[in-house]
Amino acid sequence: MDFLYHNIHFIGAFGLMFIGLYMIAVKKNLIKKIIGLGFVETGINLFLIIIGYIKNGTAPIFSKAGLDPARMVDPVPQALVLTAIVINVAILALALGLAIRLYGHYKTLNVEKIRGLKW
Amino acid sequence: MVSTVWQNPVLLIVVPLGLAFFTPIIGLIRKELVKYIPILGMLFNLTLSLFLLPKVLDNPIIVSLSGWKPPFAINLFVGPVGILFSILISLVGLLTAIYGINYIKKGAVEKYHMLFLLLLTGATGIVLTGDIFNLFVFFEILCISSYALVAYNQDKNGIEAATKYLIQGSLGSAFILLGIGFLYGLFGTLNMADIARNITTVDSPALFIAMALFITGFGVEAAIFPLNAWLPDAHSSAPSTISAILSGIAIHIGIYAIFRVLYTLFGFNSIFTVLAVIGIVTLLIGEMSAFRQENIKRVLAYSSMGQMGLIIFALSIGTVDGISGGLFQIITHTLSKSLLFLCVGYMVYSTNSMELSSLNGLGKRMPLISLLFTIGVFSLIGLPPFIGFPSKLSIILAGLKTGETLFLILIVLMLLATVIEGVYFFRIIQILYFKEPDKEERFKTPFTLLFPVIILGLLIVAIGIYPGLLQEILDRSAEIFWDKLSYIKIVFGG
Amino acid sequence: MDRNKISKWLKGPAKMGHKYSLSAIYFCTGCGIIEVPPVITARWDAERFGVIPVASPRQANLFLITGYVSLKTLKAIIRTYEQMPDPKYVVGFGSCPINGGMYWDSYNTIKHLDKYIPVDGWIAGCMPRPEAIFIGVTHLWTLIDKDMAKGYVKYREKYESYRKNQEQILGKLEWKPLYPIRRRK
Amino acid sequence: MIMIIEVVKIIVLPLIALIIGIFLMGLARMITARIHWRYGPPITQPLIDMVKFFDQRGISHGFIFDFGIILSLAGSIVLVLFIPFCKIAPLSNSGGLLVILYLMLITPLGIALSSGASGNPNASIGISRKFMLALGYEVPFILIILTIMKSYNSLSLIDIVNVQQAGTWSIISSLPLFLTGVAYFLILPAILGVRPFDMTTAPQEISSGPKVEYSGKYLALLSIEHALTLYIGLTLFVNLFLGGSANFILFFIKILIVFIIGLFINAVFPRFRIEQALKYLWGIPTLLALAGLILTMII
Amino acid sequence: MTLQLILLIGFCGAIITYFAGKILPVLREIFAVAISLLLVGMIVYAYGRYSQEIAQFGFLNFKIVFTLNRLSWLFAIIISSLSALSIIFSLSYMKGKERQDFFYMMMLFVSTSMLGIVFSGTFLQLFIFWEIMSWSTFLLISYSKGKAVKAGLKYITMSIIGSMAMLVAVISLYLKFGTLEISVISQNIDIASLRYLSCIFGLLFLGFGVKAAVVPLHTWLPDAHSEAPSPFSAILSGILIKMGIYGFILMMYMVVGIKIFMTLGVGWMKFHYVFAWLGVISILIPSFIAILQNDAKRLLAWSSVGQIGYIIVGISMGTGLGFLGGTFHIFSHAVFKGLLFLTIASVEYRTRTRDLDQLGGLIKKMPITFLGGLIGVMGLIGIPLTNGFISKWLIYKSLFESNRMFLLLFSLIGTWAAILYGYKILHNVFLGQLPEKYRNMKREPVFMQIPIIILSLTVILSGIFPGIILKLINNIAFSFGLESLNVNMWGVVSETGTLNIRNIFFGILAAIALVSIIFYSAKRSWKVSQDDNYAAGAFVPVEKYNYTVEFYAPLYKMIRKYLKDVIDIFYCWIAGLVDALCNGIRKIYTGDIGTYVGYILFFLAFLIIIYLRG
Repeated sequence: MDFLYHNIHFIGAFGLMFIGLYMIAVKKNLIKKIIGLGFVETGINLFLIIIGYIKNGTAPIFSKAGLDPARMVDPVPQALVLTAIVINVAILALALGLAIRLYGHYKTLNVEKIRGLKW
Repeated sequence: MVSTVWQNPVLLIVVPLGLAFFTPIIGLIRKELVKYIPILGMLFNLTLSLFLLPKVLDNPIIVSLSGWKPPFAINLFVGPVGILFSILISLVGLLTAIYGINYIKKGAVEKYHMLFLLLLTGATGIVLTGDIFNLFVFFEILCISSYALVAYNQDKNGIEAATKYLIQGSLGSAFILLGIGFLYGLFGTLNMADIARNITTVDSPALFIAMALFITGFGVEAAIFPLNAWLPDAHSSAPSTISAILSGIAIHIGIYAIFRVLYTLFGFNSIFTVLAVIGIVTLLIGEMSAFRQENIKRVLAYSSMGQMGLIIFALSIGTVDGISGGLFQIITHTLSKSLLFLCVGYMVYSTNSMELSSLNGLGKRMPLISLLFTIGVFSLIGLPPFIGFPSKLSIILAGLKTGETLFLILIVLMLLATVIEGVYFFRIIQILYFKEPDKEERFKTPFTLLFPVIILGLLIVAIGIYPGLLQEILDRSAEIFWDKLSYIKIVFGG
Repeated sequence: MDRNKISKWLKGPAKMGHKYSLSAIYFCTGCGIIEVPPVITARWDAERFGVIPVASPRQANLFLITGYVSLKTLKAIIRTYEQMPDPKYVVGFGSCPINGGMYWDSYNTIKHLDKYIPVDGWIAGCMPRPEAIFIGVTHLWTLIDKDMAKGYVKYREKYESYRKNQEQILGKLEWKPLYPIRRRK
Repeated sequence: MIMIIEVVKIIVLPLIALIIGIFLMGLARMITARIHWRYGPPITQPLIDMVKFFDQRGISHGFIFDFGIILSLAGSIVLVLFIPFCKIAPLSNSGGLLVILYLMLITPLGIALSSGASGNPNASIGISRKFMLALGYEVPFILIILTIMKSYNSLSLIDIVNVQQAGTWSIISSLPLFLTGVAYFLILPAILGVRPFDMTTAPQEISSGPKVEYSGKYLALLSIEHALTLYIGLTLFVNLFLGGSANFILFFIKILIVFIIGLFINAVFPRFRIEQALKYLWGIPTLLALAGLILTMII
Repeated sequence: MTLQLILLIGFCGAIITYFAGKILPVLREIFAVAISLLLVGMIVYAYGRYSQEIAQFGFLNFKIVFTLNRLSWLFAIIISSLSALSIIFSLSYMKGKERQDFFYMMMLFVSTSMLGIVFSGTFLQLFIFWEIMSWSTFLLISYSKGKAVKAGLKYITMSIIGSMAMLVAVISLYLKFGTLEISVISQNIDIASLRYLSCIFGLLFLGFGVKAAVVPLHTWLPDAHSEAPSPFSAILSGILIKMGIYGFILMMYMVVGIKIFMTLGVGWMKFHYVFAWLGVISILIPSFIAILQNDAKRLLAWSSVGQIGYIIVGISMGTGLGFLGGTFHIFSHAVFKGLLFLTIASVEYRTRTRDLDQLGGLIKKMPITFLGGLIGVMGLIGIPLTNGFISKWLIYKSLFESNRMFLLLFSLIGTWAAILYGYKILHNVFLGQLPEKYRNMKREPVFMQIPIIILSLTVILSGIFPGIILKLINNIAFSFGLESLNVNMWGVVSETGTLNIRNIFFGILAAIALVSIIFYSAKRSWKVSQDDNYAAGAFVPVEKYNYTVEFYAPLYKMIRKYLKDVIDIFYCWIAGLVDALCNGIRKIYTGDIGTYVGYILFFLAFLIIIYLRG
């Protein structure tokens, strides 16, 4: 139980990731796959945040007096996550756009039927 | 370190990036101007890279952004490898851009050129950066623009290929990000030199998992065997200019990323043996899949896959000779495959079909293009006097030099794959020259389409006859690429 | 040395050669052929007279016309005769080649063989016995001795009329004339 | 002086060969007739035939038709000079048995060219049979030659004869040589092209095969060539297996004996078909000769 | 400098020829002939100037060395003169065909690359020129389209396999000796173990053997030779397959040295035994297969396989005599097979067919060609007074002296097979009745006559005066440390059997003179046409009075069922298997994105599992 208590955020992050991976790998619907992609990214973002997080930490603002540098939350992961989210948005937007086009061509979103390119 | 502003390697990234953002704006003013912007940017990059080359050969240049010293800020590591890649990128970019003047006419032209520049920016960024997260960002720039460019034609195949590419590619990127997370968790830094310096202090499974994640993530772009399913689709469905860029540059960048991470961060370990095997498997699978293809661009795409396997094998031999051979093979493949895709682009454009049978007798209808295509093919098979021969020779030499039985077996397999490659490529040559054409009329090729192809062909022959041109650069690059300690030393000064 | 002199000097042996070495080609146009096998095999053994059957007219110098000659076979007879090398002798065998024999009133049988090719000797009978053949051969010897078996010379000299006769009955012949024909104006 | 003697030998030897050959041809006709219970022609009959042929006016089918026949007779004459007759062999030191093997090709090749040029399918069929037959008998023949060469370890025929003169005849000197000697005797009719193996010139089937277009002097030369072939085949046997001889009479008697024994086979057997001939030749004679060679190699 | 200049002239000349053709067709022809003759001239000039030239620039880390020694001079002169003759022949042959610029360029390219091979002083160059030769040959083989395409593919497939094996051997030599210079390696050959050398030989056997068409590797040859344009077939058969032999000689005599070579092998299976037996199989079976062929060029192609067997048997004896014979046969085969191919080419040029069943009687229409064919066939069979006789005699003699009676037996039987097919080709093309459709045919053009006459004269002259070439070869043998033989103008003198062409020559000459006197002093014969022919009394039928189809029918019936090209069938089966495998393996790219994602996850898992396993 103690393990669970200390690592619940990691479990959450990886849980999200695995759900996402499962969706990408197994779901037939393209939109669901894209959502799965979102899940994966979210999980990773969560993971990144957790890495830099310190319990009861403060914001890393050095100009403000009275804040203990040792208890500051690492700002780098947050910067990373911000970048990652931006990238993620771009990818998802592109993916959805492509999905719409694909629907226009195939009249379906079932990836098992979208197999014009193979072998 | 940098004497004048115009010699600053940062410009290699900044100029194309800036031009990319300006492109749509200029497009608003005059649409015709747009297509010359990439040429401008790449010309600049090429000149600058060539100018920097002799300098970095002696000692690599470190550029720290915003004045901070390396561990604390994003830094660029402008070594011979980076400049070599940068030259390749700008050369192929330039030639493809010239080719694109007459080739890209339909659709959102200014967006095409913007994405094109972004793609090249991303590629240049990856090879120059010294920061792992920065590498990821540039990688994403490269990937996203290539997803979009694959779908540029907006036809059924293009969209489908782009979607598949996107899903696999973004999964790969996610893995990379996860790997970066692991590394950051372990070391608390993102500077590659810094991580490399401390990596021996940590012995954790997370380290290995991070490595596996990096290999898998970059491997999707680098087309390692089970991760390369997107490649034949994307390369065959994209516009031929983009196929040339993807095949000539993008996948090599993936390989560069893998091996930069492996060499610099993780150092040499047993994973290289696995990678060598995987490389040969990739080679075999690629060539075998290409064997029965009836679609010319798919043949070339599968062949790219095979070549990737060869390069991975060469780089995983783990000696300076091997790396030098691998880099040589990268040059070979960049030149030859871009040449082939550009030639095929024109053939497909003229005959309106990608079937091999539609190439019947093209040797008579477009003699020059066919001749150059033949040169490219011979070079890829590794026949003298073309560039493919010295590169393949040095790979085999390096592999046999290790004296290990495993490498001997792998090289035998590699030669078998070469046989298969030879057979299907020679079959295409026969189709070009020794089948009766359906029609007799000859095609008139515009100069802008012909010029890049001729340049590539000349380079292939010239280096093939006198490989000494490149040898010094390659050896020096290989040494620096390989040597982890000197990398750290150079980055931290002293 | 004079070539003629040599040939004169060689005439004796040459005549001997022609006499005692008769290579026969026989043309089985009719029933006469039945008498030939006993002649050349052990019972009568023609070889002791130097008569030996050969397969090709090129090697033969004795032509036996054994039996009646029909229109169709006449052509072959003429062809064979013309293919034989030059000192060559023709012997009509049995009554049919002489005058048609029992087919004297057949529309399709040649009654006078010597209208078409020169015949050097005849062996009468229906059928002639093998002994008669030997008598014929010895008779031919005397003819050769006395230079009287000159049918081939006659054929050459009177080729035009022979050819005319042949073409009269056979129509146009496929092959070119053996000897040049002088055109009369 | 030696030079003159050599030249005289070179001139005389083909003449002797011719006389012996013609004599044997006449003898063959006579003896065959007697075996057939006939009277038979006089022994001079081949000569009479030849004279007649020379006096006839033959036909020619062109240059190669003439040249081939000249070549074939020339080949035979040269070959005669290579085979010792009573130890006279003017040219036998210029290449030995291997040259003899190859010179034996000139004669059939010449006839083949000449009769092929005649444009008669019968001739072509005859030639094709001739070559097939040659292929048939050459297999055992080569084996025989090799066995001899191996056991005397020499290429030179004259050496072989000398060794035999010093010792015993090779056919009774050892088992392998006896086997090969028997094999040679079994294929001798095929080499000479006589009765059981005269499918080449089968007069009844293919109008005497290669000879079909020959007449006059061509036939005469062919008869001479046939006489020489008879002589060559027999002398080779006598030299290889019966020890040759320094004595003319003895040598001639040996030839005669071999010939007459062969003649009995010749006279009583009907003609083979070509497949039968090949099967026969590649059967017992080849096996015998092969056994001889293997035994020689082992011993 | 000369050697580099020769190669430079050759390669540049080829390219210039191509562009000259774009300007003016006549210019191209002049250029091609001029350059090929120039090459001949330069090589003649180089006679006796044996030297080594180290090139100014290297290739990667390798030195580039050009050498000229006696052996390479012999090969070079054969190569250059035969290709010059072929090019002259092509002037007529190629008239009116398409893509002539390409043809002439490639002809020069192939011959120059072959010159490059023989001038190579290092194995790397050997390999480079070898590959250039391979692909340029491929382009020429496929030139005729149609069936040629398949033949070309077969050729190049086997060729690549061979050269890959060769590449491994070359690199491994480099790693062993630290250099690729042939002379240096041959000096230090002692440091290599016998086992290692055997492996190298195995690999090089694959490499050289494919080109030389030794029996298990011969299957490309019949297709390629018969489908290539005919003047090029002459080069293919005359010299290109000799390049493989050159490689063997180089390895056996020059690099390894014959003494060590005779001890190489795996256990009791000594390499030279295997080699000699392969040679004999190459003689025996292909010669009999050749009898069955109906396509004139295919027949000659199979015959080439057979003749290569003689060369291999000769050189694998490892004695001076065998080397002499084998190397002389390289020369003789180049000359007479080139001659035969050119002969058939000129027949094909006039009649538009090379089907032996269709032709006949052409002697009346093209006498020069016939004489060429006759002399060629005589050389092929080895009739005395042709060069084929000399080489075969020497080979047989060496076999006899090495006590290899069975090899000798089979080689001799092969000769008789050669008679059968040699006569078949002569008869079916030139003799017999002239078919009606060729009655009005013209004679062969003059540019076809010149090479045929030159080659015919060479066959005869080198058959009568073998000493000229024998002396050269004897010097080569001497430089390889073989025993030197007593060679004179007329043959070889030795105690166990002398070859004296003088006696044979004058004997035959005198005999022919004698018979001719008899013949021409007898009554003059009467010239008749081919229509005046015995046809059982009937007039000769206009068509089909000819015996050409199934010329040796009874023999065919007996041997046909045993003479399938089993090896070819086996290779085709393998190729089919590979094809099916390749077709199967690409099915892993299913087109389903879920599968692909599965692959990615699987790969990740695979890497991690590998780690966990250690």
